[in-house]
Amino acid sequence: MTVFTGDPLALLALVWPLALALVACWPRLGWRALDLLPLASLPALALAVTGGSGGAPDVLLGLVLAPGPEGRLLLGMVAVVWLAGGLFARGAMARGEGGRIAAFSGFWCLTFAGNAGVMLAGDAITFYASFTAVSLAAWGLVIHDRTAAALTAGRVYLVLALVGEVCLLMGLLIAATAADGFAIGAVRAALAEGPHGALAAGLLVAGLGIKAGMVPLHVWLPLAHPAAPVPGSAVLSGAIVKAGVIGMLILLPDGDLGIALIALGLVGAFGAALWGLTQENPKAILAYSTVSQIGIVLVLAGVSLVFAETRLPAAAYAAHHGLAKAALFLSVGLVLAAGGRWRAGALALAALAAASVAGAPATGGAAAKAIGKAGLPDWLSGAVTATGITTTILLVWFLVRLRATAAAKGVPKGGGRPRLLLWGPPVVLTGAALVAPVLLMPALGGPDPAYLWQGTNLVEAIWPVLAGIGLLVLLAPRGGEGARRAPLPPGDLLTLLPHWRRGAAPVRQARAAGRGLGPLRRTLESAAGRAEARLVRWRWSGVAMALTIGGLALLSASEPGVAVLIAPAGAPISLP
Amino acid sequence: MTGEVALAVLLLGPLLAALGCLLAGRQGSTVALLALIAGAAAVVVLWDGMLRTGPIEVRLGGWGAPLGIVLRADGLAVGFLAAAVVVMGAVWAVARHDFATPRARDVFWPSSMLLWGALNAIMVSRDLFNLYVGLELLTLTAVAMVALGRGPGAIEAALRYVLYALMGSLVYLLGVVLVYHGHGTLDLDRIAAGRSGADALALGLMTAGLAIKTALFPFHAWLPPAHAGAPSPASALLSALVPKAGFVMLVRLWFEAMPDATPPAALAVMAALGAGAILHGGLMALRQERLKQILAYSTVAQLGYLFVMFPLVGGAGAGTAGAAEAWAGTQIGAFSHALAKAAVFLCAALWIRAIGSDRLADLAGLARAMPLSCFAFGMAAVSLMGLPPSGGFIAKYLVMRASFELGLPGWGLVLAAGGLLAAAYFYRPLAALFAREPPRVQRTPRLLEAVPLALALAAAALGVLSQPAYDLLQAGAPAYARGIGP
Amino acid sequence: MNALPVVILLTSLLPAAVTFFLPQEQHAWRNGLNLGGAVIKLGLVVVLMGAVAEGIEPEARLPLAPGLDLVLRADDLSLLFVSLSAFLWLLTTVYAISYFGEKPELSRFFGFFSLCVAATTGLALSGTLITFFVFFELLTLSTWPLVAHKQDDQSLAAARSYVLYALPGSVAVLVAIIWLEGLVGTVAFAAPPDLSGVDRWSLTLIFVLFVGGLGVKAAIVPLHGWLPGAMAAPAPVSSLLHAVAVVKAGAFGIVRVVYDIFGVARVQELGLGTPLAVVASVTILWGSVRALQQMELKKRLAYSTVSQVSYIVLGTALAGPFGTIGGLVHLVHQGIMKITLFFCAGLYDERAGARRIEQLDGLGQRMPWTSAAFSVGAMGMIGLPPIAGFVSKVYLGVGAVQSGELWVLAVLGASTLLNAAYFLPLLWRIWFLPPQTEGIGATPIPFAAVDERVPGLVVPAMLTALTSVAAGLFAASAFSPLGWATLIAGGAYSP
Amino acid sequence: MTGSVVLFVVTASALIGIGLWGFLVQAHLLRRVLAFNVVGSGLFLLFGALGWRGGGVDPVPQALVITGIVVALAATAVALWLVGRFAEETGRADLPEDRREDRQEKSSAGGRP
Repeated sequence: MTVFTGDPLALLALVWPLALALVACWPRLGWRALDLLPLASLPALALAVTGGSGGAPDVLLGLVLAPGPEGRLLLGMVAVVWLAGGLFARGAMARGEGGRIAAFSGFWCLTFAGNAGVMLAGDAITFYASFTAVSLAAWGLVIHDRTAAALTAGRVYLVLALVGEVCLLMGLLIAATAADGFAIGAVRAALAEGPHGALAAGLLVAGLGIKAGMVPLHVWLPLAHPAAPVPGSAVLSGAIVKAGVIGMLILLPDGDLGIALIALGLVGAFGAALWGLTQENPKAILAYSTVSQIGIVLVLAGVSLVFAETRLPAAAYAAHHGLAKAALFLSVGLVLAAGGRWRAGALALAALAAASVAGAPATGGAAAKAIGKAGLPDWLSGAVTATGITTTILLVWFLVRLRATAAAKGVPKGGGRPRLLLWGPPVVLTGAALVAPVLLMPALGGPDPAYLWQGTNLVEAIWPVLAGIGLLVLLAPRGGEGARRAPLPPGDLLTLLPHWRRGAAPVRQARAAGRGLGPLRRTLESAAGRAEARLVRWRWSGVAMALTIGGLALLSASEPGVAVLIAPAGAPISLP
Repeated sequence: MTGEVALAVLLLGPLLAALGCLLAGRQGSTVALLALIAGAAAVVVLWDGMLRTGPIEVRLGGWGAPLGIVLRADGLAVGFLAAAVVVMGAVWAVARHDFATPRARDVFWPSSMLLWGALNAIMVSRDLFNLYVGLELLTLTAVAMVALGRGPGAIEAALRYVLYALMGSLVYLLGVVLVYHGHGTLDLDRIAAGRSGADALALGLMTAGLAIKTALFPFHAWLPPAHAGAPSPASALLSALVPKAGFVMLVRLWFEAMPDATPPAALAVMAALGAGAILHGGLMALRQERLKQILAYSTVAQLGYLFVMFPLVGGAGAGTAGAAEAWAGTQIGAFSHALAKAAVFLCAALWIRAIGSDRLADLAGLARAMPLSCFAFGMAAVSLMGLPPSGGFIAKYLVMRASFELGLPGWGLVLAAGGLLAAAYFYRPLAALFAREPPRVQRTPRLLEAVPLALALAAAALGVLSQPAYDLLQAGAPAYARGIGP
Repeated sequence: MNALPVVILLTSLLPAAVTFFLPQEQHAWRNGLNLGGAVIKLGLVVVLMGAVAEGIEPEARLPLAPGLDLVLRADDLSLLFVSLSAFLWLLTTVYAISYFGEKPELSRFFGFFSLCVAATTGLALSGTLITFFVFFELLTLSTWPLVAHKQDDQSLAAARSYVLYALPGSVAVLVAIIWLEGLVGTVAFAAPPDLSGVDRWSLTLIFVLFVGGLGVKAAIVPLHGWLPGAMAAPAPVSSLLHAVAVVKAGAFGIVRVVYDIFGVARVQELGLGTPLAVVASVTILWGSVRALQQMELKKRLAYSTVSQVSYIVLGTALAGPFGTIGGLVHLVHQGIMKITLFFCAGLYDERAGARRIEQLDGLGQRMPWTSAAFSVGAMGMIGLPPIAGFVSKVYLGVGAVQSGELWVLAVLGASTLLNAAYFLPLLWRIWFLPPQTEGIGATPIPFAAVDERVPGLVVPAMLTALTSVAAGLFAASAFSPLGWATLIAGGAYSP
Repeated sequence: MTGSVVLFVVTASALIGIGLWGFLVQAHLLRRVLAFNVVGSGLFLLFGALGWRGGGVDPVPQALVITGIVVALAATAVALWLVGRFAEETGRADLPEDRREDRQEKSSAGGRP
């Protein structure tokens, strides 16, 4: 029995947060479980730097941890985001209600383990198991506040996450069967060539798309991200959605599937940004921004599929987005916790991060876009550039709303000077978002950093931002807050469901959302109940048994069965 | 002790014991016990001797047929002799406490000894007339036992019984007359050696007569009230042993005396009657409210099982392994029915003593008060349902397998249905016993409860140790039933 | 070595025989006897596993009548089942001893309990069809008093419906066995009969009879009506019933019939694989839908069993190496997960008086270990990695694709979602909802008085929960149930 | 077959027929027992007649007839004893199922065996 092979750090990166999750269950720990959060991602961070791989042949169906370049890049980003988020949580949530905080910490560590796992996975089973962990455990982060909105969001999230799980697993199983093994590379090849490859790929896109926030499967995202506590939102938007992204990057085969991704990505990139403008809650606006940015990632990913190129640019764009978006979410918490000039500083920090997301010149965002656009055809390149306009509009709207929200909230007690643990993480993340992509440009297949300072490129980076600001100034509603019509609720497509619109009160929404297809389910249940009441009586089930037996007999005896090929005698069964 | 002596012990012992019981009065049960011990020893000797040397034949006074009386202990006979002595012993153990009043004692012990003696005589007789005499003696003692019942219906039941029995005797005797006319002999083997034009009619008459005595459907109407009305230990004897005498005679007649006169269609008719018994008896048992009536109807149904053998042993399958299986299966079924049915009736005897009733409603909760006997009842019921591990199962299995092997699956399916019916009608008393309310009961000695348990265990053991029974039954079996064996 | 199967059988048969006659007050003797039997049995099973792993297949034979031998024989398939039952029997015995304490009628209970396990063991170790049937019936009979143990109206009704279903099923099986033996002679699992001379109709009907009869025990829809009612039995019984004994016996029988009698190839040739898969799928979905509607915890679990056990049948019906492995391994996985759930359900009932779903609110605070075990079981049932149920699901899914039955994937997916739909709300209530203020359950137990300080009940639940995690986490190890199932399937797919 | 034998057979058959008829249709128990004896007489007569196979006296039928008469006597005694007991207990000499007025009730109750 081999415990593990390869780099022990690889296994540690996965086992360590799991162990911490168990520690968080220790009842005496209470809110001090928060101390564990920053520790969770340290081995993963180290691994991202050293780039080891390993495995444990006896675990699951042979655990393989072999991140590709995309995985390693995103692992590093994710580890940083979780580290920063953990520190922020330690600062923001300390001395809360013990049991609930401990539960939050446990879910946190478990979610991180999954998040690291999807980046590390070298086989489909490990990927799926990690994906499950990150999907389902994140539910614990969403519902932490136990408000009606949080519970609604949690419910919608859980339902969609489960559906996503199932789609993912089914797709993986079809592919793994064709591949006769679970190795990621083989699975990807089987998706391209194996029987039912298209079906499997479709299932994978659906399963991963739900997680990634791909339009139109993104509906949970604008509900869940704002509902979570600030550090939770940060990791949700920054890191957790990337579980879906990495899946698409490493699993989907080259081919025409990319076109679909590009189409959906474009719809998301522009549509979500525009819909975000209808929102008032800064965190909801950020959530729509995430959907929009993921749209761009999907476009990049789709292009790499169509042209059978490296997925690294898409990963790089996603990595930058993760850092910047996490910084933005944390800065929301920071702004609300700060007062006076500290608040102004915090807003400035948020503006900096926002500029990076929008791709303002010389920022990490610009570098990421540059890397991404390297392989794009012109029209797509233009489209990606144009997203800069919508992103700018949306993020400026975000800053406006953030300032308004903070102003409405007033200055917190204690003069408004935030603790180090509150301002440190967003600052570090913003810094990383601004700098890291620039530094890594060559390594990620992009042009030299000097590219960013060339005149045309500077202009190309700056005009969308300016255009966005200009548009916003032109179109901004005059006449103050009162003149604007009531904001639309988050959840866009979900709100089209009849009972969603009907139920004004959040609690009713929660119930309605949970019931989903209420009337249909009731009808089915009562029909089943009636049938069951009959079947329990032997009279009926006897008839049913006779009919089953007779029917089976008649059916299978009337014509010869198709002799299904089974493994020829003596052929070994290959097992992963 | 040689085979001859053993046979003499089994035939004369009970008769002498009956006389002794009459004379001994209060010590009647002791005399019976002595006779039973001697009988048991004799059965052991016979069994052993027969396995070593084959069937044991005795010519009384050295006279052979046609004038002399020939006795032969073949496998079938020894099996029934053994079953009888075991059941008698168990009944003795329970009845010793039951028949305390002088009148009942004076009737029961001599009658039971006579009944046993008659039964033994029927098993070993090779002569149609001797069989008749034995059967009459058996019937009359059985009637006397039924009349011992305390309930108001007992005399009525006994009367009905005797009328049916008389009718049966007459019809049978008519057949015997025809046989004698045709063959000039009543010895089974000599009848088999020749043929006569009257054989078919004789066979029909004798069969009908014996069917009445065996309570084969649709001639069973007398049995349930008689067996339900008799004192319970007597019911055990009546239900377990008495109908088997008629059955054995039928088997001897059909397969040993007149194998030529039994066409497949006739054999099928017998089996059809058996099937009718299984279904009708089972359904009627389902409708009863009193335990002993359920058991009595169960006897009707179980007797039907035995007749399914006819088309399997005779007819197209004769001489094959299937026939041998059906033969052995049926006889094992008869033995295990004897043991198990005696067990359940003895349980009923104990319960009636304890709570004074055998209504199902009154039995509720007895499992808590008398667990041993309830367990015995359950085990015996399992055997009667034909569920493993029990003699009843082996029997059903062998017969069913024979029916499938011989391409007559219908009869096997009837057995299966009968098993289900048995489960259904035994379920009701079992469920009642298991119900929550423990009734007030008079204390019953544990040892007494162990008696039916021993019988039930014997029935179960028959399932595990059926190979010796099979070997035994092959000894002296008619050629049709002596398959080569798989 | 040949006597080993018999000795293993006796380790539960003898305690059963003795326990029946122990006076009620002899708690120490009775407990010692049962525990001792269970421990010895587990030890012997381990020895047997070692032997079988080395290729020895011990066989003991008791001739009953010509062509009717009772044969006890250990091969790898039987060991899979025997080891499961031996392991779970030990834990259930511990649990049952704590559960009942010094309640009345224990001699009867433990007698039948051991008998039930003896029947399961015998059934697993059966070498011939008829031996299988003998123990199959013994199982029916010994379970009846267990289901009726409480002797209230509900239990008696449940026991009645159990028999009402089980016996016709048994008859169907018996007819099938005898029919088959009438055609091809005695059937032993070690040497599958040559069916080439038998006509299609007969074979088809025999197969249908087998599946119909065994399906009653395996609770295949529409033959499952007895199972939800049987949850009226005491918790240890439900645990054993759902995890090891009755339901599994049916599924095990179907596996035997398909692999060791008909052979996969012939089942496919007769065109019976797909219909069987359809039946199993219907059962999976129907059981889940019904579970969703139940508001009583044990009933919900019972319907869940209906659904889950058919995974085994499904795997068998898929008739490919992976499907086989998935079905076989689920035999074990479902057992350890479901027994965990029933252990916990018993704990909730005993310690908190909670029987209905809504009474579970907040119990995680007072009974964290129980609730943790319960959560593991529930998540395993949904098929979340790394718990055992996940491994089964993966293999079944791959098996389905291998056999070209893609629709089975949809069934598995739907079942996963339904499982989540009826298990996750339970976890939500246990862990996240505030406790109910008044006492809960039939006998009000104040929330503050609820505790789980009964190691005899909690430890078995924890152990099975841990086992189900380990079985999934270390599935690729050669010693896992998966490893063993792979070994068996290797045998089924090579000459 | 000689004439006397024919006579015997015819007489015996007549006796048997009359007896059987009586046994079947008579409700009164004493009459039934009598009918039994009539049939018995016919039977023994028949035995004597058919048992004669020519060639002198055959001792077997004689022995059997004598035995048969003894058996019949015993059976008659038992039957009569029971009839007496029954009459003592119920004051009647017929069985319930044979009573016309009771039959309706009994059959509707369904309990009669």
